[in-house]
Amino acid sequence: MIDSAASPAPWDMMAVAMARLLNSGETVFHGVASPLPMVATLLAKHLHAPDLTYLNITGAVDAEPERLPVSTVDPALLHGTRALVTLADLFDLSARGKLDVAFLSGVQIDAEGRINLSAIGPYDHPAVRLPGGAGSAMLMPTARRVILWRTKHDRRTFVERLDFVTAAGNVDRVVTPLGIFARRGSRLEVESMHPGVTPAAFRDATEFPVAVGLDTPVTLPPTVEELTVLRAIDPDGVVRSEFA
Amino acid sequence: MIDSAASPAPWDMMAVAMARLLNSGETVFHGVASPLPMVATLLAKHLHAPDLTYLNITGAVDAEPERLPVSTVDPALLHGTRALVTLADLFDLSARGKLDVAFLSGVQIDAEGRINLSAIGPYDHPAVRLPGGAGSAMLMPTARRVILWRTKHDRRTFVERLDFVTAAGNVDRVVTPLGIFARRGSRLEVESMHPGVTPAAFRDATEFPVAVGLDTPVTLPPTVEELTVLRAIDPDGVVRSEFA
Amino acid sequence: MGDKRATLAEAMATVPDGARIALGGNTLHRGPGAAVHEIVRQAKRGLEIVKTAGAYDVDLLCATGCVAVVSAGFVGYETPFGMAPAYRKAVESGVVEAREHACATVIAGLRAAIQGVPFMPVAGLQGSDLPAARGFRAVADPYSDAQVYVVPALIPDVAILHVQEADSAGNGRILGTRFEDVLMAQAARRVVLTAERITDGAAFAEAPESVAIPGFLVDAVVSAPGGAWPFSCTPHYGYDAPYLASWVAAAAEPATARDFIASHILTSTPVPA
Amino acid sequence: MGDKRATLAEAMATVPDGARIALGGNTLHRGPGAAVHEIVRQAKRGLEIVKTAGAYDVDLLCATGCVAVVSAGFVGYETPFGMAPAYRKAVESGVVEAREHACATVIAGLRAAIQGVPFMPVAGLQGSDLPAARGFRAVADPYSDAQVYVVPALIPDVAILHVQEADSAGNGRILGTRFEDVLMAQAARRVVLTAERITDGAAFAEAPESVAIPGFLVDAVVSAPGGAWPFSCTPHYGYDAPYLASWVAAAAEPATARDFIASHILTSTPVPA
Repeated sequence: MIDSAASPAPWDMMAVAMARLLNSGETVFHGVASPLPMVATLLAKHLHAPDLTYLNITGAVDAEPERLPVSTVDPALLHGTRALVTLADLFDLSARGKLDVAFLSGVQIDAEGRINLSAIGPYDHPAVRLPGGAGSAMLMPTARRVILWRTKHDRRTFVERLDFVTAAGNVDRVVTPLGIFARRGSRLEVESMHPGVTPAAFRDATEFPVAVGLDTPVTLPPTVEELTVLRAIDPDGVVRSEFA
Repeated sequence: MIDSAASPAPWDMMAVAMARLLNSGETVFHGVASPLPMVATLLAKHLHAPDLTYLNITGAVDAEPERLPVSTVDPALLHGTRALVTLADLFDLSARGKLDVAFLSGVQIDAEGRINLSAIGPYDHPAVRLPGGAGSAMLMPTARRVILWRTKHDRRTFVERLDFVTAAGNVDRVVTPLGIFARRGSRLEVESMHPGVTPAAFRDATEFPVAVGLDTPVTLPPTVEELTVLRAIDPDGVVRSEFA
Repeated sequence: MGDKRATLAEAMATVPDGARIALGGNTLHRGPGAAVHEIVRQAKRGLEIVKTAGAYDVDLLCATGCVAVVSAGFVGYETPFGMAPAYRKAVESGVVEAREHACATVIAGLRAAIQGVPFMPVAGLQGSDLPAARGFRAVADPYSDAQVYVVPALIPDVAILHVQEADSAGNGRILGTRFEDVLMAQAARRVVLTAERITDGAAFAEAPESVAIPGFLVDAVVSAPGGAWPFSCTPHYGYDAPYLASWVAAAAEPATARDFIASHILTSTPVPA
Repeated sequence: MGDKRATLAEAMATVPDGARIALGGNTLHRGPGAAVHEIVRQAKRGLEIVKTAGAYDVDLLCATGCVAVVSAGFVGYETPFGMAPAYRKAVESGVVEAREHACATVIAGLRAAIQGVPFMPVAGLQGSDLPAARGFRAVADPYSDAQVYVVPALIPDVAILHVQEADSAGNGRILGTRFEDVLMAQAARRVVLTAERITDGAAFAEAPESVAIPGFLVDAVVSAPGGAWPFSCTPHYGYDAPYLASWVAAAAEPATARDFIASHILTSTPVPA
């Protein structure tokens, strides 16, 4: 669905697109199972957001990892931190309105940007018991901006109706391999499609109705500078791990 | 009121009497302005209660101070501690029923062992604004045993009616320069009078009615061993500081 | 303080069937692996597991029929190994109850337990189906009438935590992230520490802020070198990726899971490769 | 992180009249003495002081007319110097409101602020006249109908804390007891640190658990050698007993208090003897 000749690798495009959404001075948090947010946050900090505060579930503050782990709870993420906070401290930070950005994901995402990480099928007798929402039910309503990312963009992910609403709240953007949604009012609208993605392909991959056409903006491809810094931060290509 | 020829110094008698009320295995806490509890707890730990856990407002656990401070919040009380907890942790310990003994005092104490540390006279227009109850309102109902001590035993301290109830709760004993009250049911009764104290003197110093007579037990004076260990723990006589 | 040292078998023998156990660590890191294996060998039944984010511990105890309830915010092996197959099967077949939490509501329930109060208010949860599914109630703030969700106290019977160093009195030093271990140690009725090494603890007095778990909260301390395995235990070892990969593959089917457990856990005490 | 260094005058100039200020330390120990003296020199008015147990800080700010409300569990110099004369007079004459707390309710109010909830349940208080005097309400536990007292959130506008070492990003290391400083730093809208010394903080990464205050919570950090004086600041100095004794003697009468303040505080920045 992506013409790779004409387009960047989806992991590079997503990491760069997510990094561009972060601003210097913001406090940014990611939790478990979040390689793309980890890479994107470090990328933003090395590019345009040097005063971004990088927080993660390890309790590190602005750590400078020597190597990037695939588990985003890994002690490798503690390297260089000058303080150790707790996960409870980070939830509290969001609860009192001082967390600017939380990265979250969803196995199902609906047109309002609500997410399901709990179960496929009836909640009490699930066809698939999912891992659970981790911090999302508390973070989505309290973080100032929630950025959702999902490496699958298909009709089973972007659905008309969630089987269960694990969390809902302050969604700002949703980044996928096909493009970027922005929330306008209560609904997600397509802000841009990534290079090489056709309106038909985007529509066909999204169960809820989306307005895309030839006038839909195309995401700026990763620049040479962005890719150079990305490779320097992530020489082992951990950014690809969510696509395995 | 105490015949000193026939009797021990009140600070020694009180420290020893308070130490005897502590048992090995118990968790024991004192807060600010508590030299006698500090000395008594260390004395008990060196005598009959080696497995007593000594907790105080500094957050030290079983510290072994090289010198005893007059301020019982002093960093000297941290010496040798292997862990540092917080005052919040210690209140929580009591709140969930795991603090065995809390030492507290009162400027006024009534026949039910309730205390006033807030104000003399009308609360909103006090004749004397007192320092306040510190942890007492929370600790008295939650600690398993509360031991009150007061170095003044007179009719203005042991009163019929408190001007304000700062705290009430699980009082077990009250130790004074004249003797020891034990709570039976809801009221304080005289358990023993210190050596040299007459029933008349005890009655005259207590505004609320007390049953004392020639058959009232006499507190066992400090033993040579108790005084020897006390002097070793407290060579500078901090135990006297509350009587200045 | 008394000497609280015990063998792993002795310490786990004090965990009754049906106990609510809080397990330290998070996902692939510093979980009490050796203690979990001993629980399997002792064939506990009807346990409730409390954890914000579990993985091998929850998955294995589901595969071995030790668990009735899992109270957690997340159960999975993150990106390296994905979903927890035995946990999934146990919940999907109705053998295990997934008492789903937001990680923050696990923390709120532990905080209520720690503070000796019946409930803890928690921000967020608006718009989620979780409060209805879990029966989390909202109460009115008596000072503003604002509605706020409150989570009931979550009191573990036993907290089982693996630390890098402990003394015989149970003072436990944790290097790196403490996760919810300190909250669990305060909230639980009993606390069992397993430790990479038990020392005289003399160095603790030089840096008491490095001692996460004060001994007076601890009931038993077990010498367990490699005791987090197959979880990571920084700086001593990382998680055992080949072992976890082979377990996750085996866990998909009861027969292969049974064989794996028989050969790797029941017949021996696993140690780091 | 940016460079947050400021002069003491600059940092205190950001504290408006009428602000609710949380002061670190406890009784005679690690209070922000230099910052309190600067507040006196800048003649703030109508402040509310939040602290579990205050002494010279509360007493001096009452003597100088800076304070309207004191929200504390204890105000006094403990056994060494007894009651706080200026605080007593200010409250007894109705100039200052003693908003009395149990120390635990100060902590509960700060916890509510930290956790972004309007109130915090607290154990105890039964049988005390404080809830009635302070308007602390009880609510019914929705899970058991048990009644529990709840304390409203206590959100300081500014927390002013003295630490032994900080870096220019505001990471603050506290040696010894942390008192309520960490809670205050989390609960407050703004945080000002004064530090015995400002270093490059390179050593912090070796022992991050020794850093009590993470820099991202801090708005300004001030180099203030001797900045706790006349409070103690372990291991650098103890409290200044002769100075405090002379202050307490002077504080009993407005005239002598005024002279003392004029000669010791307004005309100079006191430093450790």
